Amino acid sequence: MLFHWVLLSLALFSVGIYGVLTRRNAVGLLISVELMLNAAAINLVVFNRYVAPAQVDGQVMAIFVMALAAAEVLVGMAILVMLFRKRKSADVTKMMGLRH
Amino acid sequence: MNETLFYVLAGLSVFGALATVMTVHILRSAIYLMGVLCLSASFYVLLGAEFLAGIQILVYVGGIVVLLVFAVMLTRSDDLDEDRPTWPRKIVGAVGALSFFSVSAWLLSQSPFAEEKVLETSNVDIKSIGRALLDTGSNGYVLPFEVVSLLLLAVLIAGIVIARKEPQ
Amino acid sequence: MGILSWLVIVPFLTTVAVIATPNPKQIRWVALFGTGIQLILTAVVAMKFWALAGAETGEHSMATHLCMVEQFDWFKSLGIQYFLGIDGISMSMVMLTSVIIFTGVLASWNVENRTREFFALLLVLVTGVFGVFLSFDLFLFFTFYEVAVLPMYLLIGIWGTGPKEYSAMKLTLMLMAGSAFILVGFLALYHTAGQSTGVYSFDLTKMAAFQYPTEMQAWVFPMIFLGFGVLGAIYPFHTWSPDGHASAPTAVSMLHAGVLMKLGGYGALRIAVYLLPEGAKEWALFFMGLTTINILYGAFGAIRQKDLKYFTAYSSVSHCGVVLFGIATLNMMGLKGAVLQMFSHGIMTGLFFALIGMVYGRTHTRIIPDMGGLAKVMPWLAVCFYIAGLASLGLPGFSGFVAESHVFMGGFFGNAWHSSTATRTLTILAAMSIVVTAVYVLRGLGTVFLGPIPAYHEGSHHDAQGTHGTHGTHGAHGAHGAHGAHGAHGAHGAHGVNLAKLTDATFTEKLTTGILIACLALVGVFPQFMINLIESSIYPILNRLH
Amino acid sequence: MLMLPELIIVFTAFLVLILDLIFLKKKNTWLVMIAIAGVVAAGISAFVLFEQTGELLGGRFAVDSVGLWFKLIFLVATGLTLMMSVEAFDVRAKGLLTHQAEFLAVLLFSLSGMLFLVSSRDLISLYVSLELATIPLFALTAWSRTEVSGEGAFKYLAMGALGSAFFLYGLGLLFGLTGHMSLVEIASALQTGPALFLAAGLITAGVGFKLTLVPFHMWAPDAYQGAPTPVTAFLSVASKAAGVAVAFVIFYRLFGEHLSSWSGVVAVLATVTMTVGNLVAVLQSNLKRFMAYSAISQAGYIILGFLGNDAQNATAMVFYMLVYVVTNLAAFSVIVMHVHQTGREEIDSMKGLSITNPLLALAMMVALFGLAGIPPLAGFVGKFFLFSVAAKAGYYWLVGVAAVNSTVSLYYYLRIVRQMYIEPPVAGTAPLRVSGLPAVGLVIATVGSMILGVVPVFYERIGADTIQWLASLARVP
Amino acid sequence: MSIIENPWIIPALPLFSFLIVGLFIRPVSGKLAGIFGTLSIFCAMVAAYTLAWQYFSLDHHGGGARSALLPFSFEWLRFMKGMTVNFGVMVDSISVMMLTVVTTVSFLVHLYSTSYMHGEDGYGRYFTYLSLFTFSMLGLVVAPNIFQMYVFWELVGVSSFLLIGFYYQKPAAVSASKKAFIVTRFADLGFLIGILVLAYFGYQVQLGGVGVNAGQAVDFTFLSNPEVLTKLNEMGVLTLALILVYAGAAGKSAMFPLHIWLPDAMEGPTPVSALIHAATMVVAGVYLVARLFPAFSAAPNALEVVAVVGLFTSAFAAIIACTQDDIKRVLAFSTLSQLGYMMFSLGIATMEEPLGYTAAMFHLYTHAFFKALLFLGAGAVIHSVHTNDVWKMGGLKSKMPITHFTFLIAVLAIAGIWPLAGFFSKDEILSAALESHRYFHFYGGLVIAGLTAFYMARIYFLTFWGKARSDNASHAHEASAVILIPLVILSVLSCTTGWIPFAHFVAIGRELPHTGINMAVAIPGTLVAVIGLLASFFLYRTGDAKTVDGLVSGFGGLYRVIKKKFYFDEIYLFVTHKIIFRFVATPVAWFDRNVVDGGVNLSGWTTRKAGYFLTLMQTGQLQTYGVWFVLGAVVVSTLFWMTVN
Repeated sequence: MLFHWVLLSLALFSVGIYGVLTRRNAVGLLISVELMLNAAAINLVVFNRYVAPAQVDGQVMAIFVMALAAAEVLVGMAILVMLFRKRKSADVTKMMGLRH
Repeated sequence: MNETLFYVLAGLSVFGALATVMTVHILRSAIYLMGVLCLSASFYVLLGAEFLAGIQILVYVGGIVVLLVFAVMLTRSDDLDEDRPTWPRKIVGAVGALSFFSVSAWLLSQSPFAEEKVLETSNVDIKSIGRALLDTGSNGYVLPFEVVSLLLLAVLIAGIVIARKEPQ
Repeated sequence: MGILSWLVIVPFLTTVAVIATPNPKQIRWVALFGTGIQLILTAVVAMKFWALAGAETGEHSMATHLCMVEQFDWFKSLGIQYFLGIDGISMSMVMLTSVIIFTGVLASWNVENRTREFFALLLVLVTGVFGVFLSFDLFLFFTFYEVAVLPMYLLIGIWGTGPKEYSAMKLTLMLMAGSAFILVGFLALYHTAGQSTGVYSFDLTKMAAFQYPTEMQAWVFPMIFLGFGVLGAIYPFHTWSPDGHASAPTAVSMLHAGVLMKLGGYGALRIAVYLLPEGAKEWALFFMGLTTINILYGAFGAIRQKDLKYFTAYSSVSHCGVVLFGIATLNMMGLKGAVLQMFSHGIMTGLFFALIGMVYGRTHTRIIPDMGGLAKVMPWLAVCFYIAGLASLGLPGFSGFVAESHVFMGGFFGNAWHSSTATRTLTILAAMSIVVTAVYVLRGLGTVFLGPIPAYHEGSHHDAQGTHGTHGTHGAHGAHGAHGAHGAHGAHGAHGVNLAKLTDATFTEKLTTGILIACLALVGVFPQFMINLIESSIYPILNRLH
Repeated sequence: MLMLPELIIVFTAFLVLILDLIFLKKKNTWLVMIAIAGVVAAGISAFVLFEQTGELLGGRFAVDSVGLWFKLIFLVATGLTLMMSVEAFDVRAKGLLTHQAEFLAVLLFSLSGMLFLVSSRDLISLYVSLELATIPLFALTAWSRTEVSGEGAFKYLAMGALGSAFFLYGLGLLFGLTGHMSLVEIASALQTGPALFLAAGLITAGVGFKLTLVPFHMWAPDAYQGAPTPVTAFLSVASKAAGVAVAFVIFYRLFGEHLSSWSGVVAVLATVTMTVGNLVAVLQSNLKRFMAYSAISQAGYIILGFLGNDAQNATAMVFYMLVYVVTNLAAFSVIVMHVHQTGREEIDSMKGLSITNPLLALAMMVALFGLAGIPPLAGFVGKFFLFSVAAKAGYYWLVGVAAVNSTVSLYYYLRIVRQMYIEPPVAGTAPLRVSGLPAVGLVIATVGSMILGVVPVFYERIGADTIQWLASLARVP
Repeated sequence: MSIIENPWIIPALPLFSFLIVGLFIRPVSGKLAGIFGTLSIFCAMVAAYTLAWQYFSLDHHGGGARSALLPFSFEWLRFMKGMTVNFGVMVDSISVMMLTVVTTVSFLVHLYSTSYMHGEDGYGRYFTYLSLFTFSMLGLVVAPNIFQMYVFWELVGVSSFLLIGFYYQKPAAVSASKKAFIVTRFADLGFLIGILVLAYFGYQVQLGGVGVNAGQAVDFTFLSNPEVLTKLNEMGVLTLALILVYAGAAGKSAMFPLHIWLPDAMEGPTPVSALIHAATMVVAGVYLVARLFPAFSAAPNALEVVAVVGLFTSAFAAIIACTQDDIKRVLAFSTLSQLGYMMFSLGIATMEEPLGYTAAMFHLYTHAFFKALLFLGAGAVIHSVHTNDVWKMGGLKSKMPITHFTFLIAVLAIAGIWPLAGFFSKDEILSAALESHRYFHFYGGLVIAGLTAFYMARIYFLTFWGKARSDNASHAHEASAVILIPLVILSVLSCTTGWIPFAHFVAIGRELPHTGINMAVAIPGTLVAVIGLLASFFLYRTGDAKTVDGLVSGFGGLYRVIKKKFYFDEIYLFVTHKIIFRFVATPVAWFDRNVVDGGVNLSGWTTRKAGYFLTLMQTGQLQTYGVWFVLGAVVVSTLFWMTVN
C-alpha cells in the first residue's frame, strides 16, 4: 500500500514537472509548481502515516510546505505583476531578454 | 473499502492534475488545481490527518489558489487566453516528466522502506500538532515556525515593494 | 631572517619603493638602486657560498647539500614549509638573475610610459624568479613560479608592440597550461610519498629521500618535464616564444628569455629528473629526440626570420633546446652543461634583446632587410651585437662554448640506460646546429650592420610619419614572420629614419652591454669557477639516477 | 546566547524597518551603517561562540565549530555586500534602487535564514531555513523593477521552486526511509538502497540549484544579469555558500560513508560544471553575466571537496568558500561602483580603468587573479588545497582538468585585465568616485583575498575545527 | 727568465696587445694602435726565436722526433672526473717551427700594414684584429691537446672572418667573410664530432686501463701513444675519428671540396691575405694532420684520404690558377695548390717512411715566406695601381723595381728554382713520394710543379712586363720604405730558408738517412719548372691578350669551365640557397607559424567554438532550463545508483 501511495505522489509530482516544463503562462507555471509541492507534501504525510505513525513530524512539515508555497506564490505574483506592467505579457516563452 | 476509495481518488487526482497542466485556459487550470488540492485533502483524511486536511482547504484552496486567481486576473492579456505550448516543448516536457517518473518509480520499487507500522487508530490530533509546532523541546518545531513567520514577513514586504506601482 | 630571504625580499621591497616613489623621474633610480643592492647581496651570498662549499669540489663537497637553509612551517598540517636554500645550481641561476635584472633596469632607462607600473611589475617578476631558484618546498616553488610568469602578461600587453595582446595572451596561457601539468605532477608526488610513508610534505629534500614507484614515475615525469618544458620552449610548445618575445619591450624580453625561460630548465632538472629518476630514464631518449628537433628546428626557423626579435626568439628556441637536451642526457657532463647553458644563454640572450631594443630605439624598425650598414654609425652596438652573435654560435672564449661542449660531450657519452647509437646520432644531429647557427647569425647581423647603408629617400619620410607614433605596424610584420610580407619595406629606408644619421650607444647603454659581455667572457675564459660551483650540486641528482 | 548572531540579525532587520518608518524622509547611509553594525555585532558574537558550542531547543538548534565558520562566511558576505550596496542607493547612481530600508531588511532576513540553516538539526528547520534564505533573494533580484530584473527574478523563482520541490521530495524520501526528521537520528538509521540514491539525487538537484552546478545552473546567468548589482554579488557568494552549507550538512552528516563511493559522480559534476562555466564565460560581454559563469565554474572547484569525507576535504572546501567570498566580493565592489556610476555593464566599458582609477584597477586585478587562482593570492591557495583533495582521492585526471580549466579561466579574467590595463580610456572618461563605505568594503575584501592564503592561521584553524567536528560526528552512535 | 720555461709569454704578448689596443688605445689613436701592436708582436717574435734556440739546443739523441715539453699547463675545463681539458703550451719541434713562422710573418705583416693601411677607416680596429689573430694562431700552434686546438681553431676562424670582412661596407667582403666562416664552420662540425669520438673512446680506453699515464683522453700525448692507438683501432673508431678530424683540417686548409671560401677571402686587405690566407691560418689544417700524424699513421685508410684529397686539390687548384685574372685569386689558388702539396706529402708518409712528414713541414715553412712575399708584393702593386686585375697592370718592372725584384724571387722560389727555398722543400716532397713508391703522386706532383711555374710566371709577366695597360698602371710608383722592408726581409728568407737542414730539426718515426739533394728528383723537377716558366714567357711576356686568345679559344668550353672554377661556387649557392634555405628553412618557418602555432591557435579556436556551442544551450527559455534541470536530476540519481552497484 505504501508503495502505491508513493506512486501517487510521484505521479502528481511528475505531472507537476510536465506542467512546469510546458505551460506558457507564467501563472500556469506557478500552478504547476504548487502541484509539485502538494505532491511532495502528500509524500510526507504518507510516510508519516506508514513509517512513523506515532509522530507528527511529517504532518508538521506538510504544514510548513503550505506556508512556503504561499510565500513562493506571493513573491512570484509580485514579480509577475511588476513584469506584466512592463511587457504586457505573462508568456514565459517570450522572456528572452536574457540569454546566451 | 479504503483501498478502493484510494484508487478512485488517486485516479481522479491524477486526472485532475493532468487537466490542470494541460488545459488551455489558465483560469480553468486554477479551478482544476483547486480540485486536485481538495482531493489531496481527502487523501489526508484517508491517512488520518484530518487537521492537515482542514489546513489544506484553508490555506491552499482558500489562500493560495485565490492568490493565483488574482494573479491570473492581474496578468490577463489577450494573447494568453490560449495557452498552447508547441509540440516540441510538449514532447520534451513529457520526456522529462516521464523519465523522472519511471526512474524514480523504478528506484523506489527496488527499495525496501522502513517497515510499515500502520496503527489502526491514529493518535495524532490537533493538539499534538499544535504542541509540536510550538514546543521548544526536542520534539517541537518552534524554530521553523518562527523562521516561516520571518519568511512570510519578508515576502510581504518584498512583494509590496516590487508589485506596487511606480511613482511616475 | 636569513640572507636568502633577503634575496627574495629586496626585490619586493624595491617594488614597494617604486610604487611609493612620488616623482616618476626618480623611479628608475630607485629601481636601479634596489637591483644594485640585489647584485651586491648576490655577490655576498656567492662569497658566503664559496666559503662554505667552494673549498673542495666533487662528490663530498659541502655543496652537495643545501646551504644557508631557512626553514619553518607554513601550512603545518599539510607539510607546507617556507623553505629556502641554495646550492651550486641555484647559485649560478641567482647570479644570472641579478645580473639580468640590473642590466634590465638599465636597458629600461628610457621607458616613459607608465614608468611606475613598469618597474613595479618587472620587480614583482624578479621576486618570483628569485623565489623559484631558492625554494626547496614544492608549494613555495610553485607559488613563486607563477608569480614570476604572470606579470609578463601586462608587461607585454601594456608596453609591447605589434599584436601585443595576442602575444601576451598566448604566452600567458601556454605557460599557465604548462604549470597546470606541473601542478598535477606535484600533487602526485606529494600524495604518493605521503600515502606510502604517512608523512605528507612538500619538502623537496624529504621527497628526494623517497623512492617513487616506477609506474608512477613513468607518467608523472613526462608531465612535469613537459610542464616545465613549455617554459623552456620545448618543441612543439614553443610558439609562445617568438610571438611573445617579438611583442615584448626590451627589458621584458631580456628577463623573459634571459631568466624566465631558465625556470623551465631549472624545474625540469631540479624536480623532474631529481625526484623521478626512473621516469627520467624511461623518457630521456624521447625528450632527447624532441629537444634535438628543438635545436635544429629553432636554428632553421631563425634563418628565415625578417624581424630581429623573431630571429632571436627562434635562436632562443634552439639554445633552450640545448638546455633540455643536456638534461635529457642524464649524465654529469650533460646536466652540468645544461646549467651552464642556462647561465650562458641567459646572459647572451639578455644581451641580444638589450641590443635589439637599443637599435630599435634608433631605427624604429626591427625588420632586418630594412636596415644595413649600421656598423658605420653605431660601431659600439655593432661590436656588441657581433659579440652576442658569436657567443650564440658557440665561439670559444664565451660561455656558450663551454656549455655547448659540455652538452654535446654529455650527449655523446650517453648513459647506461639508452642505446649509445641513438644518443650519439641525436648528438651529432644536434651538433649540426653550430653550422646552422653560424648561418643565421652571420646572415642576420651581416644584413643589419654590414654593407652599405640603404639610401634615404625623402619621399618615404612623409608616408612613414603616420606610423611613426604608434609602432604597431612594425610588430605586425613580425607576426607574419617568415611569410616575407615585407615587400613594402623590402626596398630601402626604415620608415623614414635616415639610418646614416643615427647615433651610437649612450653611457647607460654601454654600461648595460659592457656588464653582460663581461659576464659572457668571464665564464667563457675562466669556466672552472662556474663548473666548480655547479658540479658538486649535480652529484645528488646523479646519485639518485644510479 | 548561542542564537545570538541570528537574533541580532533579525533584530537589526526589524530595527531598520522601524527606523525607516520613524525617519521616513531621511534615508541615508546611516541606515546601512545600522545594518552593518548589526552584521558586525553578529559576527563578533559568532566569533565569541567559537569557544562555546552547544545546542538549544532540545537539539533542534545546534552551534558547532564548522557551522560557525559558515556563519562567519555568511556574515562577511553580507557585510561586504551591504557596504557596496550604498553605491546603488546613491541618488546619483544609474539604475538607482529605492526602498533602502526594505531592501536591507529583506537582505537581512535572507541572511538570518542562512544562519538558521547552518544550525538546523532536523529536516524541517533545514528546509524552512533554506527557503528563508532563498525566497527573499527572488524578490531582491527583482528589486530594480526593470524588465530584465523581473525576467531574471522570475526565471530564478521558477527554477528555485523546481529546485525546492525536488529538494523537498528528496527530504521526504529520507524521512520515509528512516521515519525521523532529526539529522542525527536519520544518520544512524539510514540504510543504503536505491531509494537512498534517488533521495541523494534529488537533494543534489536541489542543492545544485543553489550551488549552480551544471546542469542545474541555467537560471544563474539570467538572474545575475538581471539583478541589481549588489544583489548579484550577494547571489554569487552568500547564496552559493548557503548551498555549500546545505550540501555539507547533508552529505557529510548523512551520506558521509557514501561520499567516497560517489566520488565518481562528484567528479563528473565538477568536471562538467567547471568546464561549461569556463567555456561559456569566455564569450561573455556583460560583466555581470560574465561573473555568473565565473561563479558557476567556481562551484565546480568547490564541490571537489565532496570527493571524500575527510577532514582535509571539508577544510579545503570551507577555506575555499571563505576565500571565494572575499575575492569575489572584492571584484564585485569594483563592478558595483562601475555599473552604478556609469550605468554600463559591458566588459569593454571598463576600458582604461587603470589610468582613471589605478587603485580600483589594481584591486580588481588582484581579485580576478585570485579567482583565477594565481599565487600568492588566497584564491590559489584555496584551489590548490581543493586540487590536493582531488589528488588524494586518486583523481589525477580531474586535477588536470581542473588545472587546465583554471588556465581557461585565466584567459577570460585577463580579458578584463586587458580592458583595464592595456586599452586606453575613452577620452573624457571621468574617474569613478570612491566613497567611504564601498571603499572600506573593497579594502577589507582585497586585503582578505591576499592574506588568507599567506597567513596560515585561517586554514589551520578551520582544519582543527573540522577534525573536531568530524570526530563529534563519529561519536554519535 | 728562460723562455723555454715560460713559453706562454709568446701567445700572451699578442693577447695583451689585443686587449690593450682593443679596449684602450684604439678609441684614442689608430696610429698608436699600429705601433703598439707591431712592437708587441716583435717582442713575441724575439721570444719565439729565443725559444727555438733554446729548444733546439737541448740534447737530442738523434733519430725520430725530438721530445715534447709541456712547461706550462693548467686545468681549464673539467668535464667530469677523468675528463679534463688543460690549457698549456706544448713545445716540440713543429710547434716551435710554427711559432717562429707565425711570429715572423705576423710581425712583417704588422710592419707592412702600418703603411699599407695608412689612412684607412678603422686603422686601429685592423690592428686589434691582427693581434687577436696572432694570439689565436699562437694558441693553436702550442696546443697540447686537441680540445685547445679546437678552441683556438675557432678563434682563428673568427679572426679570419673579421679580417676578411674588414671592409664591412663592401658587400663582396661581407659575403666573402660570411662564406669563409660558414664553410669552415661546417668543416669544424666534423672536427668537433671527431673530438667527441676520440674523447669518448679515449675515455673508454683509459677505463680499460690502457694509456692511463699518457695524459687526458684529448691530449696529443695520449693520442700518440701506440698502445692507445692499437686499442682504438681494435674498437674500430680510429679511422672514422681521424677522417672526421681531417674534415676540420680540410676546411681550414681549404681542401677540395671545401676550398671555395679561400679565393673569395681575398676580399680582405692584402696583408691579411698574406698573413692568414697564405702563410699561417690555412696551414693549420696541415699542422693538425702533422700533429696527429702518429694517430694517422696508425690508420692508413685515413692517411690515404689525406693523400688523395691533397693531390687532387693541388692539381685542381693549379689548373684553375692558370685561368684567373685577379692577381690575388691566382695567389689564392696557388696557396690551395701548395696546401694540397703539403697534405699529400703528409698523406704518403708513414712512421717507417717519414720523409713526407718532414718534407711537408719543410714546405709549410718555406711556403709561408715566399707566399707571404708574393701577397705582400701583390699588395704593394695593388696599392699602387688600385686594381687586382692583371690585365690592367703591366710594365711595372721599371716603376716599382724593388717590388719587382722581390716578387721575382718569390715567383722563382715557388716555381722551385735552385737555390731558392721552394726548390728544396718541393724536392723533398717529390723524393718522399718517390721513396715511398707512390709514383702516381710523384708524377702528379711533377705536373703540378710545372703548372705552378707556369701560372706564377704568368702573373709575373702580366704584372711587371710589357706596357702599362691602364692609366693607374702607367702612373704607378714604388711603395714606401715601410712596405718595402718586409718585402726585402721576406725575399731574403725565401732565398735562404731552403738551406736549413730541416730534417735535423723536424722529424718523426724512423731516423732519416741524411740525404742531400736527390738528383733523380731535382732534375725533372727543375726541368718542368723551367718549361712552365718558358711557356709563360712566350705567352705573356708582352702582356698582349691576342697572344693567348688563340690558345684560349682552342680550349673553348673547357677553358670557360676552368675559368668559372668548375662552377663550384654556383653549385654551393644552389645547394644552400635553393635547397637548404628553400626546402628546409622556409618550410620550417612556415610549418612553425602555420602548423605548430596553428595547433596552438586551433586549441584556442576550439575553446571558443565549444563555448559558443554551449552558449547556444542557454536559450533564455525558462522551460529549457527546466528540462535540463529535471534530466540532470534523473541522471544524477541514476549515476549515484550506478556507481554503487
